[in-house]
Amino acid sequence: MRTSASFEIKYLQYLDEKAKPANDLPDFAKDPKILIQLYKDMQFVRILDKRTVALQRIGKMHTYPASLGQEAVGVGSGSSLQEGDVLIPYYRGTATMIAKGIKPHEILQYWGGDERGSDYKDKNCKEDFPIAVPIATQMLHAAGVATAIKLRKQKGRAVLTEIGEGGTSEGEFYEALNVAGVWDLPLVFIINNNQWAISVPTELQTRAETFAQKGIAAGIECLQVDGNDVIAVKDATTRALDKARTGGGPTVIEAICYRLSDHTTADDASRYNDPKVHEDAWKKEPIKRLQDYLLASGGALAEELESAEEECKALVEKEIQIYLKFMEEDHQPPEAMFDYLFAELPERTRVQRDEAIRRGSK
Amino acid sequence: MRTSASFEIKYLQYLDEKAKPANDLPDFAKDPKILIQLYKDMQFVRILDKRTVALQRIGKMHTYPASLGQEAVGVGSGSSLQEGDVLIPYYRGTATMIAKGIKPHEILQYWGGDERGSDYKDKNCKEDFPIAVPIATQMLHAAGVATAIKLRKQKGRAVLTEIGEGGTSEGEFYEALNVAGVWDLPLVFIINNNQWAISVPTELQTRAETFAQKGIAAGIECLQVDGNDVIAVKDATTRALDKARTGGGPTVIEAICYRLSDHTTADDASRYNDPKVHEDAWKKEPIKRLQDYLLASGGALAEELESAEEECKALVEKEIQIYLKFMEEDHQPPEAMFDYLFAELPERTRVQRDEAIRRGSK
Amino acid sequence: MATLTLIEAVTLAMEHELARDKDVVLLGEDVGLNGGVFRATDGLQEKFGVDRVIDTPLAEAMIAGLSVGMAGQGMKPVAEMQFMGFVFPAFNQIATAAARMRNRTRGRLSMPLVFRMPYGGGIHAPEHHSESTEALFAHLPGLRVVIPSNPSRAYGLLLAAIRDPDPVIFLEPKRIYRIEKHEIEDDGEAYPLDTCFIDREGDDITLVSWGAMMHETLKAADKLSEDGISAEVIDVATISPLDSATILDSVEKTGRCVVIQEAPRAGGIASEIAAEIAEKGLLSLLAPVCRVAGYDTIMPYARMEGQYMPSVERITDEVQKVMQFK
Amino acid sequence: MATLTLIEAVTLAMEHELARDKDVVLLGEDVGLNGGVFRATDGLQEKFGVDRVIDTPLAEAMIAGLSVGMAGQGMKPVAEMQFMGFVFPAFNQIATAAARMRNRTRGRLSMPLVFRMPYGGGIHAPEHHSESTEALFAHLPGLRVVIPSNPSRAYGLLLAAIRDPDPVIFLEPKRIYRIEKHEIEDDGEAYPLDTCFIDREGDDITLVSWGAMMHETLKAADKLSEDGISAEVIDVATISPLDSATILDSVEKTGRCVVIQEAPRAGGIASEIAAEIAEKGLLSLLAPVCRVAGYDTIMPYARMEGQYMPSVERITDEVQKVMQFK
Ligand SMILES: Cc1ncc(C[n+]2csc(CCOP(=O)(O)OP(=O)(O)O)c2C)c(N)n1
Ligand SMILES: Cc1ncc(C[n+]2csc(CCOP(=O)(O)OP(=O)(O)O)c2C)c(N)n1
Ligand SMILES: [Mg+2]
Ligand SMILES: [Mg+2]
Repeated sequence: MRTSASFEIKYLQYLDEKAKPANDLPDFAKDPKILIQLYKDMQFVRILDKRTVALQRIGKMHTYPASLGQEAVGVGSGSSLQEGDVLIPYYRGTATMIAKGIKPHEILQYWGGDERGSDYKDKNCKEDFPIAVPIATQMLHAAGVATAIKLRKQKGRAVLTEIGEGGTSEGEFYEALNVAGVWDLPLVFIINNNQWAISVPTELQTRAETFAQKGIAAGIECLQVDGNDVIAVKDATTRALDKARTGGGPTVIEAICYRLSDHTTADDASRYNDPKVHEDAWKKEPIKRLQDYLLASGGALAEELESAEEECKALVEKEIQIYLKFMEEDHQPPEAMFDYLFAELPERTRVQRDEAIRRGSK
Repeated sequence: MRTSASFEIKYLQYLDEKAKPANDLPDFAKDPKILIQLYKDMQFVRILDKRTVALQRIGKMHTYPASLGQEAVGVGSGSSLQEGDVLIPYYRGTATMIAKGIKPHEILQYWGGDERGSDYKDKNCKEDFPIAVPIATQMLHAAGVATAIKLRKQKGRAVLTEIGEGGTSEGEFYEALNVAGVWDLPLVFIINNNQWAISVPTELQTRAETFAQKGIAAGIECLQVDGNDVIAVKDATTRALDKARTGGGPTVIEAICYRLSDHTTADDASRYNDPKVHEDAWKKEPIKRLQDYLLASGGALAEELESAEEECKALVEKEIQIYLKFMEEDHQPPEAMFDYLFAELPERTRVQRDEAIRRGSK
Repeated sequence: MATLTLIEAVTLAMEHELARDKDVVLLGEDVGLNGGVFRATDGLQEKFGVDRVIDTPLAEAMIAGLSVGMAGQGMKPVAEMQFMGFVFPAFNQIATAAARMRNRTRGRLSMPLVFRMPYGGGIHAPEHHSESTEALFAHLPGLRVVIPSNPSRAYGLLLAAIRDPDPVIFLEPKRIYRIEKHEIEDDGEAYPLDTCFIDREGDDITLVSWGAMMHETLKAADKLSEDGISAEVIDVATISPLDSATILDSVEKTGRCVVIQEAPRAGGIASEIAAEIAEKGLLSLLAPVCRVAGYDTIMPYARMEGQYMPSVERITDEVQKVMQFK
Repeated sequence: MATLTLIEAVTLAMEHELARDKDVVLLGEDVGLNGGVFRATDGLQEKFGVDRVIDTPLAEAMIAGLSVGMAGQGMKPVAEMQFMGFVFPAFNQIATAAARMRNRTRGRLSMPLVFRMPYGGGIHAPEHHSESTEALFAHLPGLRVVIPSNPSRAYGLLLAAIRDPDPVIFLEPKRIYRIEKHEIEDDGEAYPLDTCFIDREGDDITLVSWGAMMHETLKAADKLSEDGISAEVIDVATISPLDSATILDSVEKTGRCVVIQEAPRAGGIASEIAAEIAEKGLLSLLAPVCRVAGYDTIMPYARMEGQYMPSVERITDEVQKVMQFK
């Protein structure tokens, strides 16, 4: 039998599990300032998550999906975005969204149950899509945005979208990969492989040895990165985005990490996970990894990192306060239910709008 | 970067384009009787198709999809099925269906617009699914049937399903592959790559170098075969089915052929295809290929093949006559619209049934 | 005899059928070890094993399509869609395959399957987790669409759904999963899938509802009785095929009808019921048939959902209007 | 001025908008060189190039999801679903994304897109090619659902649909694609998307329909006038959001109404219209509001479809019954 095609999946890691450089670091990572910024961005999300979960426990937040353990995936990819790029996030995209410029309090408003959280105010985020809850639908939106960019021959723009490894079982995921391939779209797909889809482990999700190889089905470049190594994630994403911006087409990046939190605040992971595995995963987590490297390499002093953490806490607190004030003081009027359905209010909805206002003002 | 996985797609061919053996033939192909039977089965379908298209032209058949040029894919795969296997066909599965035991006149009844064509009477076909028109839905039915077989630990049974290469762009196709992989289902997927999805050529369908490699996304074995070489198709399918029947899991087989007919009788391929390519494809077509080999190898004499063809014509004619008689004389009563909707007729439908009967009998 | 919530009754019915009939299997996302995100399948995998209670990959079309294939082999899959808002990827399989297989094969293959899914608002769930789109299923011929409104009915109707030889969409109003308990004997007694339940007899007006809204409706009936209005209350339960006869009989008696639904008003089941009355019960009517329904807009997120959903007050206001109609 | 069939009018409207607005693009299966399986896009790729008239891979969810993404960038995709029977894979994208984006982002992103699809029976097409499931879309808030019943309306309504800043489901009754011709001036005049058309004035009864059934309805009105019954005939055209006012006004005048639809009866648009009348027009009614509809069963294959679809005779029979009602 002759061979008609052959493929390889590469795995990219810069800092190994002991935070030792496993490869020559990419240029950006030789600049401690950049690494410290990445460290801060990760800390910020971790602290924000912790605060938000606490808010949920006291009834000031609804169901919320934390990113604990997955900060490098979001920060590494999101920080690679440039002006003009478009982000099509998924529900666990907090870190990526913040890196893009979406305000943390907007994300909180969304999870707090207010539509206005998706009306992103940052001028850089006007074209970003709101969080996609129906899994994998966002993949196709990303392909559509990338199609518009390609059809309009806009140079230097790319699209980034994310999905969980469980989401790769949905048909729409593959449909998006396929069209991105055949139309050579300026698009980067990040698969956040945090090992779990709620309670379902990867072994029950697919027989594929890697999630990256799903890209082979579409004939597009695909690779794995260590998702606990923010340098690897940022390097791979930066290169993929550059490729996309310069007409080189799409890339699939599987970032391997571990979900250290419950799936959401509505979940109890102790029902299904193995505490031993969980404990092991803590040893590989991304913030400690970068911290160890920064300290060992002399890129930062312990005090610097501590004060960076304090700084993050203060910043988080500011966002939390904006959110809490908003929730307390700023309510949508009843007519908000109707006023964004269509550009022009249809007659039948006008009547209902009047009723809602009447009832609301009672 | 280390390599985390690597893959190859093999291509299987026994008779090359000049009908010369490109490989040692598999055992079954050393028996001229078997080859002559395959020849006959292919001729049967080609003649049946021709007659059916002619019936459509004179108003005795509705839209019909011929298999011209694709007879080896259907016959090679269908003839590998054994008692106990289940077939989940697609709309261009005529050859496979007939090989399975579904009566040609039943297939004609279906396309002639009568539901009873899917009430297969052969005892071997009682579990086979009707033709799936909504593309790719059948892939998941096949996975479901295979799941039942696996859950019930039924040994020696396998499922065969088919899809066009265009259909591989539908999400449900990948979902089926993925679950077949992770549950190790006794299931063989045939991708009939006839180069066209109506007017859309493969270059506009996917960037993947092969359709077979779509199986890599699911971590399942996949290969390409020459779909104009009935020996290759039968050999690959037989082995895949055997593997499935003995607990070895699923396989994806891409059979490369060419659609020599219009998409259906409602299509006009001259609007979009290149006559030159079409002409070239005729040189590789499967019936001539086997015929040349049989004659060159001394497996059959020209007269034998001619009389085999005559025999087929007579058999086809018999089926056509059954069909025509059925269409003339055998009509479903109005209540047939209602009587198979539920096991028990709901009240609202009973009233409507009465009305339909009253109107039908006027 | 156990005292059970609606969701516990759902679990009990599945457990009963898993034990009784080896062809019954449960499948869905997180239904195994995790017992489902609402715990409907809690403990069942442990009891019946991974071959009877199956965690699937994350793909709803796949869950539905697999169920169709399994049903084609005579198995009786009871598949969970995690939330009704995520059933749309499966719509193709439900509409083109599950609902049609018996008819397409003239009875050769049947589809004894159930698609269960939690639905409806009121629990401050995230976006897409609170919709009520039962009408979409009810318009597809070949499906039964069943909605329990209390624990006993959840048990009896789910048993019936699993045993029914045809596809059943079983919608679970998640807001009332744990709102009340019933004494339920696990006697395997199924309820009929073709008759409405008359939950309260009355003379002045017929209130028709189903699912979680039955609770608002019954509360409204209480309030109305304080004002001397005697409401007959009907729980439709099986919204398709609809048992119009019971509703028409009641309206013949009362002469007035208000239909209450959580779903958007336009094209909902309430419209179908009103249309049936307008066609077959016109002469009984003393007043317009009115609908109290969700507004024709997207279900708001948690903060505003309370303003969207029909309240007891909206029901009683409407009834008062109807009663005063001349 | 050209004399055009309905499908030619569809082509002309798309051509007009492609020429007028560079953000308009067509996409779908076989819409390019092949011009679509019904030739709706015939010649347009040649005229406007492969970047404006785009052959997609075979995947409806993808076509819809791409359109959502493109619309998010301000493009105006006009996507073809080859047949309405194949729209179900796209249902998820239509319901959860297209219909909601403006609302979800409080107006930041809008969805100026159109999903066109041929629908309905009567052309002896294969299985799944003949259904009428317009009611499924009409129940989803955030969509406009538009159905032309003749060439002029196809032109005027499709122009409006493409220009509308919100998602429009544009359903083309394929049975009447080539049944009649109209003189159409390519003047770019769009029709309103919020008003029914009164096609014939009358005093005795209001007949309401849309799409291909308008032809049966108008024929029925002719027959009825021979019997001295003067029917007012309304083409709903935009079935969602529904213009109830025009229908209610007419019923106020005539006192009687029959609604005619090809789709299965239960939960169809006819039910919504009847419900509106039962709620807001009761006092005008001299007789029950009746529905002539497809039966509540699966659309039969070609041989029997004629027995399924509402005929002129079924309409006139029903009208006679309504007229004789006392
Ligand atoms: C279409 C759809 N089906 C089901 C769900 C419910 N659900 C939310 S998250 C989740 C698991 C997702 O796992 P994965 O894709 O790995 O992402 P992770 O949450 O691990 O980041 C499920 C089943 C959904 N949101 N959308
Ligand atoms: C879900 C769905 N979408 C669209 C169609 C219409 N359609 C019928 S055949 C066809 C092309 C299929 O091409 P391919 O899968 O390559 O199979 P082939 O016809 O070439 O055998 C299309 C688009 C359909 N039947 N089902
Ligand atoms: Mg995950
Ligand atoms: Mg093909």
